[in-house]
Amino acid sequence: MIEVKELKKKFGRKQILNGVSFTANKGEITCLIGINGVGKTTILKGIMNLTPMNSGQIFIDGKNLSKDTYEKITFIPDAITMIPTMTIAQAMQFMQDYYKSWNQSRATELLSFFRLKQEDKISSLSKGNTAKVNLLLGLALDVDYLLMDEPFSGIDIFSREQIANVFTSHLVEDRGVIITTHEINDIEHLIDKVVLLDNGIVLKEFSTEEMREDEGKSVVDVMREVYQG
Amino acid sequence: MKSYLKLVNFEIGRFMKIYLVLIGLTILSQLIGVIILSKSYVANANEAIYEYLVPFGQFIEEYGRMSMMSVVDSIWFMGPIALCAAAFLFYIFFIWYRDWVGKNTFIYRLFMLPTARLNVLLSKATTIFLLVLGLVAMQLILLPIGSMLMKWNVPLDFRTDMTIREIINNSHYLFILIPDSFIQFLINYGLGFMAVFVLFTAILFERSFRWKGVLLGIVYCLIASAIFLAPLIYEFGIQASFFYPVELLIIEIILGILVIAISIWLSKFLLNKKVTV
Amino acid sequence: MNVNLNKREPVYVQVIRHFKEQIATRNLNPGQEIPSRRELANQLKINPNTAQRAYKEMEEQGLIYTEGNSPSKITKDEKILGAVREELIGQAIDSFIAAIGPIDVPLDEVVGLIREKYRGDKE
Amino acid sequence: MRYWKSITIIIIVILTFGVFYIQAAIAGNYNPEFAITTTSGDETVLKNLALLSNYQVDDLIISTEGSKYKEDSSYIDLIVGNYTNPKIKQLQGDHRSFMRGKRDISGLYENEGLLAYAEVNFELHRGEASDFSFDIETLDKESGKKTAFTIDVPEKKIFNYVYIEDVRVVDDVMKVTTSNSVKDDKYRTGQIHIYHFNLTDQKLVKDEIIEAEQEGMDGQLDLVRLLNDYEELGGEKYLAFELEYVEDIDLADENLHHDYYPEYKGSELVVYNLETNEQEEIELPDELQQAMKRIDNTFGNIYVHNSKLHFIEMTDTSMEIMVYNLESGETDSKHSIEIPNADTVMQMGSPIYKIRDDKLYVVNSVISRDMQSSIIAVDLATGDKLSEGSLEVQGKEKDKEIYNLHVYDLVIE
Repeated sequence: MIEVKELKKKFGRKQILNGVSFTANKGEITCLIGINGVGKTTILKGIMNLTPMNSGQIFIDGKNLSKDTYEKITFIPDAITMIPTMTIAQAMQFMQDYYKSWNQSRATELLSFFRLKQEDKISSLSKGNTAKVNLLLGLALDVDYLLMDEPFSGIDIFSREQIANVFTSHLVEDRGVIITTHEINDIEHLIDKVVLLDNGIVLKEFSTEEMREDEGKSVVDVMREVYQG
Repeated sequence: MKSYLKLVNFEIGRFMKIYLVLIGLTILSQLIGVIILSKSYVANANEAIYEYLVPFGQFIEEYGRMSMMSVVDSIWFMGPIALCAAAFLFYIFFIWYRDWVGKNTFIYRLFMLPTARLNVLLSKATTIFLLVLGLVAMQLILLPIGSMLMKWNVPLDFRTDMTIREIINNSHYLFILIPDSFIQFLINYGLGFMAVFVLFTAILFERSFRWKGVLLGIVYCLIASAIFLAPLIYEFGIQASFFYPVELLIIEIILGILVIAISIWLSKFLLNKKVTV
Repeated sequence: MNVNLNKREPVYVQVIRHFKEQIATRNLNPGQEIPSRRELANQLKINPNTAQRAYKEMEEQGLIYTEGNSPSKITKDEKILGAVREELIGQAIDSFIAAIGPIDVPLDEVVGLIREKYRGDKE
Repeated sequence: MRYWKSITIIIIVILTFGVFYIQAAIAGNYNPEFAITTTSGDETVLKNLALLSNYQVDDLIISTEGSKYKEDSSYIDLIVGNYTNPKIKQLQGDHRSFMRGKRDISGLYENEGLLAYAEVNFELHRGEASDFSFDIETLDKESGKKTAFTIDVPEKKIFNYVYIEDVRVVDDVMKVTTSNSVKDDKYRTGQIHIYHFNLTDQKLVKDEIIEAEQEGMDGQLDLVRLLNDYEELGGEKYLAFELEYVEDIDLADENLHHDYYPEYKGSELVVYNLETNEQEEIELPDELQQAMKRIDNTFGNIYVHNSKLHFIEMTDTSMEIMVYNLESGETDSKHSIEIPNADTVMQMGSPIYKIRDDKLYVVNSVISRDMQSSIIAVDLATGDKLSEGSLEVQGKEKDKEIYNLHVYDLVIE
């Protein structure tokens, strides 16, 4: 379980996060929703210790983040984190060099799943394919938790479909996933849990199925209520 | 440790292309320089002796004998060395900032590696250190080759042959790069290493606090210099002449190690607690 | 398998309904193997957890059964199958009546129309 | 092998530097080895001679035994100045704590029981020195007892600088000779003071100025110079001062070019008796007066040794030595020593003289390979050339071309 407690973060004078708390369970897909600039990415970076928080705590399975945690949790940012001049094969080699949790057979599977050629240079790939390589590098790690920042933004429709397929596959199964999005439609049926953010705080945190069952509301209904009501 | 070594290898690989270009330029410029300077000296001698009938002795008196010194002091030789020095000075900054630039921010990857972040810093420092030593080593290899080329081009009576060490010891800048004694070598490169660590710390200040960090970085550089130079300033500035040279040397070595240690400690703190990707 | 899921009803409920329809229409035969929950999730683009829940629910209702490690199958229990059929027929008629009710048509006319339409459809 | 690039670089670095520095260690210094060889005369005389010299960038000490290069000269040495007077070095070794920060040999005095040091302290403000004071320290060599006190320089406001020339201690009185520059003094370059400090009371008891009794010469006093050997820390009874006069010019004359250098007219000698505290102008015999004039224009020197003044003069063919006895006021002896290559000596740079135990040693400050007799020892009593020596290049560098060797000091053990 990832527990985020009372995160606060200021950029200059702007209070981006003002006491954000939520939890994300293993085996569930948790979705952070909010308009752009609301601090979704900052939360993910905070969990990964890629940007310092002003205050608050983050526990991953009850423990603070350490260098070994990076074998248990990975972050897939919205842009690829590899050197553009590398080929896909070199990028995979790099991952294998440093991560014990790198699963090469899964990487190979993903490669064919996404129909990527490993001798291609990252810089020569289309936007959609670059996003797929980015996803591949994260998904091929045998980690318990996956953080994905806007995996669907700015990508063509076919790539979106392929990426969406990933969420219903064994590639994500049993892991805890946190994704951020500002646009819920495509993935509404994929997610277990929603965390609605605005003005640096969590407005509502709920399970999608429970919401449908108990109140008969879709995620968009709740969003409409929360943001406009 | 394993990750550190892999990272060093990785960083070296990343700089390889520019590095090979630098090496190639140096080799070309220095060897071409030897040939051109030798040929022009011989041409000059021929003209003087055969056309203007200047006696050999008088010619030597006026122009001197050709030696590696005139090559070493020429732009052909110094140029590429200056270029390499500038390149590495630039690279001290570039080795960090290129990981932050653009949309493809490789620093995410580096900081999410399951290894201490300090290893990233140490590997970058080691890379710079190793590559600088590599260039200097190449210079050491190039000198005898240059000497040989000069011997082929200039007749015995017109040249002064020098050993590699003589050439180095007579040239101010080569003498800094390749000092005479091994202890001096350690001191020179220790100083260089210290400077790299201080600059790295300043860069990390900037990466952590941005504009405020620039100021902090500059202040840190000043403090580090002040710590290191304090005894020397006291000694020569205030004309106190309090310490004996040996004592001063020991104090400076201790202070140098201290500055390196503080820099590494601060860098570690910044990398783990303050840096923003 | 193509299903239009609506967003306000719990997904697992919609999945179960979908299965019942398939059973009632004999698209799924008694004893036929059904997709694994992962396959189902993938086919319907739903969360595997939801598929899991739907299957669990269906197993409890006796719609499907699992023997050991082999894939789940549609029940052969005629009683349950019959009940599913009846439930669906009942639901369809309920909604039909709910729709036709306000128009206030005499029953005979309705039955006549149904017979006519129904036969025309069958031919 | 994905690591071949890194491994290649590491191997090249280690091999290249390894070979370079191991070769350096095995071959020792690549510089030529020198040795003093006696070319004629008594071989034993030059045995206790050591030349502190410099070849290219390296310092070395040359004796009859051979040469020894100074190893491991570090940055600090280079910054501090790698030359420390051997006498100071010896004192630093013996009295490490007392000698801390004392590098100026002119401020030192030593006899069997006492080591004393005087220093002028000042504040430097915008390049101008002010607030001069004496720091005086003594060390009782037997008991190790140290004393220290500070006294303001009298009339300190009128000086531009106060520089210590010599320190002597006689009967618990320290006599500090200084050259001071007076702020408003347009015509004279300075004054020579002798300050007397009572070491027991730690008080300044007297402030004397060295001056000629009458302005005997035509012209202006240009400079007062202490003739005593600055390296000689004690023992002499007399301090000898040379007062140099130049052509009398009107400095206010606007037509005068600022580069104009007035003509040297002549010198006077003033001798200060450290025991009686009397200063006396010496009337030199004509011959010596003339010699003095010549010496000022050519290479030569005047030395105070054993209460005698030694006038040493280099000519084209010989070295002329004239000895004047301060006690008797008469010329003791005159010697002329033939030096076949005196002209070379002249060309190559000023010679270094040292007088020790009635022997005069002369060494050229710049020595080239062709030089035959660059070292000469003369018996001052008889005027005989005791021995003549030269430097020989030794070892495997024997036939190689060598650069000029610079001698900066001469030590006699």
